[in-house]
Amino acid sequence: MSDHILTPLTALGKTTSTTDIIGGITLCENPNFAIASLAVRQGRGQDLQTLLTPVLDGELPGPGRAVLSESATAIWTGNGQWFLMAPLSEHPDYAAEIKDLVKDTASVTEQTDGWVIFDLTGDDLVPMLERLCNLNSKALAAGHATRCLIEHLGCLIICRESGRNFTILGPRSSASSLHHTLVTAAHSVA
Amino acid sequence: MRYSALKVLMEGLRGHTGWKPAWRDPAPQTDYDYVIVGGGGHGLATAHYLAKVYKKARIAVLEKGWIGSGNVGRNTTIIRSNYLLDGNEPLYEFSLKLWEGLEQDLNYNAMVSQRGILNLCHSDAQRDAYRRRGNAMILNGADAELLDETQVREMAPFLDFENARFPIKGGLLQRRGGTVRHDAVAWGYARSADSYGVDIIQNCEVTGFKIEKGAIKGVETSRGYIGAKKVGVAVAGNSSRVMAMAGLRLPIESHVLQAFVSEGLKPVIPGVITFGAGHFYVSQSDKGGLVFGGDIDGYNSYAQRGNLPVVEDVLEGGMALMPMIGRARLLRMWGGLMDMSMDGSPFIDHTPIDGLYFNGGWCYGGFKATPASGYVFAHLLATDTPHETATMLRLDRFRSGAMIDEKGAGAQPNLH
Amino acid sequence: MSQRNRLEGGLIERRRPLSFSFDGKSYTGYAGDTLASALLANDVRLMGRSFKYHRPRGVFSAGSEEPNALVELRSGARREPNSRATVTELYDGLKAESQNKFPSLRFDVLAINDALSSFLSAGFYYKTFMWPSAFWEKVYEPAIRRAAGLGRLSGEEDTDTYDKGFLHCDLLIIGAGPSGLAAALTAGRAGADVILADEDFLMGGRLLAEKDLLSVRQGSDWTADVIGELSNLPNVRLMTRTTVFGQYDHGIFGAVERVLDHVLEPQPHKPRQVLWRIHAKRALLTAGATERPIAFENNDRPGIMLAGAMRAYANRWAVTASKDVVIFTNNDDGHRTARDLSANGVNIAALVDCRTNAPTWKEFEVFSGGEIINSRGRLGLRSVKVRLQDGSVKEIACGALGLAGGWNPNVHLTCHKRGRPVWNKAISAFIPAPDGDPLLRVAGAAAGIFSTRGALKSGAEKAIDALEDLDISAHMPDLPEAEDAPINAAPFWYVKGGKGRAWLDLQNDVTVKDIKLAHQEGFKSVEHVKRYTTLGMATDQGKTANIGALAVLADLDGKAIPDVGTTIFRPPYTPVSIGAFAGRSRGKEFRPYRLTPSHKWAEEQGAIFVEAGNWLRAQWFPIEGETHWRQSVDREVLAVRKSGGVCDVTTLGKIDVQGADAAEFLNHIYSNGFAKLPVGKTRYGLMLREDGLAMDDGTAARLAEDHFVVTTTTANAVSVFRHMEFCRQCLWPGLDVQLISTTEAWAQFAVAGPNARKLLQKIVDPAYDISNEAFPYMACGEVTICGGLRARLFRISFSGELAYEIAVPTRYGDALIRRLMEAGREFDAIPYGTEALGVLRIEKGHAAGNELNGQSTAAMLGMGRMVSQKKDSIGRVLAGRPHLIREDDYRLVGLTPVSADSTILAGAHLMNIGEIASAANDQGWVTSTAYSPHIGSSIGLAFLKKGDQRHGDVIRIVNPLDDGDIEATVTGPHFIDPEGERLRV
Amino acid sequence: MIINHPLLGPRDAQEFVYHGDASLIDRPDANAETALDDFHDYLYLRDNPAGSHKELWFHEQGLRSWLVVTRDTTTQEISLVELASDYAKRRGWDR
Repeated sequence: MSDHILTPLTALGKTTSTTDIIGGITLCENPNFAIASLAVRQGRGQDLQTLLTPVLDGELPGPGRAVLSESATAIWTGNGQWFLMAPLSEHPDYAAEIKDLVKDTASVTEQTDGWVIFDLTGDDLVPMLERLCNLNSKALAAGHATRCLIEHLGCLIICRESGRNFTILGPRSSASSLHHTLVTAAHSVA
Repeated sequence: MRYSALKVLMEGLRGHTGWKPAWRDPAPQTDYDYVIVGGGGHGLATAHYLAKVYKKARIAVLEKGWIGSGNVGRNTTIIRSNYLLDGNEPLYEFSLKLWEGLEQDLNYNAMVSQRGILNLCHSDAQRDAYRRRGNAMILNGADAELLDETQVREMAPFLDFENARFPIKGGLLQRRGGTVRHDAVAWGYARSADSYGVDIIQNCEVTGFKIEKGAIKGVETSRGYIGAKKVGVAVAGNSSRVMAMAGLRLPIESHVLQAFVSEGLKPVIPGVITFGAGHFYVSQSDKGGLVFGGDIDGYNSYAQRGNLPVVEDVLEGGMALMPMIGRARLLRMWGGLMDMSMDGSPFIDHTPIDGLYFNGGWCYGGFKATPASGYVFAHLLATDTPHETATMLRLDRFRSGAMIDEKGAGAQPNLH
Repeated sequence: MSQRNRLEGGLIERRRPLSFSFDGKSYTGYAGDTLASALLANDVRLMGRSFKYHRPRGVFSAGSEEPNALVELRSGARREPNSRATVTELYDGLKAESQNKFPSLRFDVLAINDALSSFLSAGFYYKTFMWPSAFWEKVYEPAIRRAAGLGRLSGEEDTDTYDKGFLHCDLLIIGAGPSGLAAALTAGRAGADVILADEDFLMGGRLLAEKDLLSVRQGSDWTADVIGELSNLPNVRLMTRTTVFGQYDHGIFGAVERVLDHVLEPQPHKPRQVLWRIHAKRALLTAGATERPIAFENNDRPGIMLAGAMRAYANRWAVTASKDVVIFTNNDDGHRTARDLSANGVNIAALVDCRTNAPTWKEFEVFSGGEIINSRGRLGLRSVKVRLQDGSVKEIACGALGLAGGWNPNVHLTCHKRGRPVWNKAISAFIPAPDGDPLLRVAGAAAGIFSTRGALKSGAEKAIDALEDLDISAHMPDLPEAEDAPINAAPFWYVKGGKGRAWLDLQNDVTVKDIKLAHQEGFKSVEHVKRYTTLGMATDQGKTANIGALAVLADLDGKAIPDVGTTIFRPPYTPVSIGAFAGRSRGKEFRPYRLTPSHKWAEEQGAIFVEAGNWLRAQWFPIEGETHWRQSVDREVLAVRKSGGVCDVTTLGKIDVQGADAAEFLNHIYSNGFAKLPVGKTRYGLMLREDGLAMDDGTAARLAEDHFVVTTTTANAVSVFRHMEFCRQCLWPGLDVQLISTTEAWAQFAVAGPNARKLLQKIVDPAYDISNEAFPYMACGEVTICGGLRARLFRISFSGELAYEIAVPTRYGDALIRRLMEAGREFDAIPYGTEALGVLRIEKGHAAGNELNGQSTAAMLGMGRMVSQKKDSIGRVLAGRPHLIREDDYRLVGLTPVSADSTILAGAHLMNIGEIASAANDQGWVTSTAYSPHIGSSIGLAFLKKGDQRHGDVIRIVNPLDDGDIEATVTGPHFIDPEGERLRV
Repeated sequence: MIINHPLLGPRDAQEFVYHGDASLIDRPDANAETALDDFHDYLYLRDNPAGSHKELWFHEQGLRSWLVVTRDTTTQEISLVELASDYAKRRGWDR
């Protein structure tokens, strides 16, 4: 995309990402993710897989799983559906890129701006997660990714390191409510 | 035996030795003119009016357990006639008028308490809908007032006006609405019906219908066969089960509605208040407990219990509306079986089988309707014509397309 | 400081004295005390008044079954009514007030009820207060309501915070007594994921309250060792102050953890209580048992309590209710209490055992075959009257009486899924049905196993058993030697004879007489008796009362107790704060907010916001000098009609529909056709429900052969998407179509007004021709703006003016609105809010929420012709039902008042001129109204019977709610540009 | 309640939206002579059994799959959970 004159805002309405440090917990908004959703066309699963293997250096993940590769992150989001994530700065028009790649094997939809993304790190995040979502938080291991409800919001949680490093995607329009929830929970357990 | 203050006084002095059973415990006779299936509020009220108003005799009420063990004994005791549609409002207003004379009619104090019901609104569209409804109520001869925020503050200063997620814009008030001691309704009707000779037969479960050439002949029960000229069924949450024994499928699903009561508290809440931006309605009983409820659990169920998510949803609503109740404690929660109909409105109609009549589909509107439901069902049983306030409550209305859908939710019971 | 009744020993920290006050008087206790133990230590026996007769009452138990010692804890907004002194952990500065008394606890005027008790028998109120009928609400009821109730709410907002959470485990163990600890040890060592929860602030259960249960070492030492080991196991979570209050379906348990109820005030940000939803693969109930009293005349005086509680007070809290104690028992356990007390230096004035063969002891006198038949002492027990085996009567002075009527297993949680306990003759008590529930096993006293040895053993065994289900092998741990004696309880529930009242339900004042009266009046079913007498309806849920009532009924019917029936328990096990259930969802956080991309900018403009579902939308944008909302809205409307305006319409639902069969799919869900819609075009679409009534309306833009963007109304975005997925997955699973919501991903603005195109041409990159010819009405396409930003442009109009909707990736929404306003300045373009949007659409006659309310047919909305009969679309068939196609049905019309200065209100009803206003004459109702600056008067949309044939008629608009009654002229619903020329310029 | 999702495993029922009897999958032929009666029975009449019940749940807060759940309406016991699309195809709705 050429250099247009409009300046973007993060989901929290700032020009730069927001970071909160509460006790041993660090909560950081991450605006630098491009997201494209992928939905396989009828009977084209194998073709799609073949086309994507180079990008993911591997298989598309199965239910409840994510592939965290160098070039891209792939998250299973539903039956025959995935989110592909890559650095926004390098992939300003990610959905188009992916569409060119997968052609008519899958429907591709731009989702970059559909979500607010928080990186959550700390020595022991389990107590905080227990206050937030109905998952067996202590059992979440690297590469696990699943939808969950956080304070009435449908979110997506990715485990990068068990107990210590998570990425939480929430609906962008509710970014500040989700942020408030995460901060409150952090304070409550910190 | 007539009840009165004097009687209570005299019995008090003589050690209460004179009190007689509120109703007899008769064995079933071989046949009756009228058999009412279901010893709940509606069934017992039907028997009462059938005997007292329509002067019929040889009437039996069959109850599989103990009378009043169904929804009449497990609800939030609210009475009101704040309905929108012509199919409903006349019936509920008729009911409210019957409530107003109930003590004298039954010689039993069911504590009909008209402390008002206030439906709060939180948006202009909601107020428009309430104005349409309030006007419909008045045009049907009921009472209604549309309050603005200031008037609501005066009535209920303890509501959250300062920090509310969904600010209170006003409310629709029906001053004649209120509460009634629910168990006493069943007992009062039972006692009165009994005094008119109605046989109330408990622990008598109907296990089948005897139907010959498309006409009802009687019912099979756990206490033997009982012949009947006419059979009226009023079994709420068990409607589908019972009518299936007559080979009928109904536009009804059974769902669980939970209700809750707090520990006893000194009076804090004037009348009934309902939240317009969440699932919560509350009143305070004469004993001091906050009695409240919300939405149904939302899935077909015959289990008289619900689950936690709904409890949390209801109490989130409660705290959002009146944050002063945070330190009050929830004492008991229970579930009732709602006969949820396809448009949220009831049926009082004859069935394709001669002599078999059906009363059901009350959703959670059943308790407030008890007197009218009994009255008009008795009218139908006695005269074979629908009562003027219940002409649209037909079983075939979905075939014609004449739904009575107050909420506009369509053919999905758990949305009504 | 004087703690007259404090004994030696106990598990209290004498080095940490705590000061507290009760009814304004200051006392001292120790860390480890409960409010009840501390008051007893200070020789305070009178703690409350009963519900109905306002009888003086003292502490009755040492646990959560307490019916009597209820107090108002804390003050101000933190005041907490009905708090049980017996489970209130003492903290420094604790303030408590007695409740349900006036003017004082010692002198309560409503004690008059007690004198009048013979007229206030069970259910008396059903028989009177009926004349005159108007008097109930006015006179009788207010008096009753004032007298009733227990404690007082503060009436202020609860200032503490609450939190919620979710826990998952293999085995949840409920109760940390001997069996619970043994189970936890077994499961913990097996490596299972274990949660051990107890409502107490110490673990150990009865082990804390007893001496010499474990013969090897002191009970509490073994307890300490086990807890030590468990707390070092990473797979075991120990939760004290945590009540598992309910069992729900599929192994989900509700629990409340009282995190900071034992301090004066929680620290900032810290929740007072946490509500846990525990998902347990298996659970084990080891909640112990509750002792039951024996009823006799005046058995409710302060100082009369459960014997096991006395023992707990003596052993754990080093407290006795009095230095002179009598015990009344029907079993050996009562003897244990007497011996422990006397070993602690308490004088046992007598032990009365209803059994004729009671064991005897040298330390004190035992009256075998004796019964206590009455007591004295108005504000506190002074003496008891004993009928000896030989019939002679003896009065014995004492300050406290312990009642040992045997024990009831705490089966409560096994009943929450409607499980029914069964009668066990050996212990004459109800126990859980064996193997009643594979998800919830029961061990120890809760299962009716009363010996300590049995409890330990069954706890371990049941744990092994439960883990076997999960293929986790566990082994019997080494358990200490423990007492193994049966308690030899004789079924003896209440003392017969006597004219006075013998209490069964202490809190609700239900006596043996009341039960008999209910029975006499035909209330024979247990449920009838409970409801008629209010037995077991108090805050203790009849934990100590129900069984006694069953016994009375059994005698009246000449039946055995199990044949009379049982009463099952419902959640919660003990009452739970309402705040805990709400957790964080309070005040502004009740539900999450949804903010539009232009929210920040709108705030800067001083916009007024309004809730639309969870969205906050700008309602109008007041400018300098505007004092009334109407001024702002009229200005915004006129500006749009005259030149141009911009409105954030991001909240409309947007659904991306792709796939080879996308067009066929839309043909199914819309009642009008979409198959032939060319790429680059948008079409208005009407969705029906399967019942043939209108569900939603919106547009579908075809971006490619296999790609549509569907829009929905803001209100129905979620339900329409759900419906579309239903159609895709359940009805037409063979179609190649994929759906995903993009509502959040695109910031979308309506640019409306005669200058809309000129404005946009300044923003859309020159490469894209958006002239009327190149980009006509209903065109759509992808463009770039502001030098290369990807955007979507739709030429659709809600206002009736030349209008576009432009969408960019959400993060650019803020920048775009600023750019649009800047570019619009030369045309005096303005931002407009939802109010102006509403006025514009009413002027144009567009249906919205008030018309699409789920009760309208396509024909009512004037869209009857849109329903294609050529294809199978949702709702087509049932839309053809006779009542829905009747000629005299409602039709959407416009209304203008006959006298321009009168106002039409939405929700008013329509009547024919000359007919009286009544339901019978009702012709319809007003759905939406606005002041139209364009027309210069109030206008309205309405549903009117046969409305389409009555344009030009004058009709009455009645609004009895506000005494409104005006006349209006019926018109078509389009107040502006009915031919739609403005759209196409 | 817990619904054992065929792809995700056990999930709290709170994440789902209930829709009703799975017979709603068997949508009648709109062009049949008897279409009006067929659709009436299809949309409005229910067996509403006390016992085993096949019913539709939508995983709204999850992967947006429609499920057919076989549940006992008296005990709440769930004996079978399958994807509605599979169930529908098996019943011949594969157009």
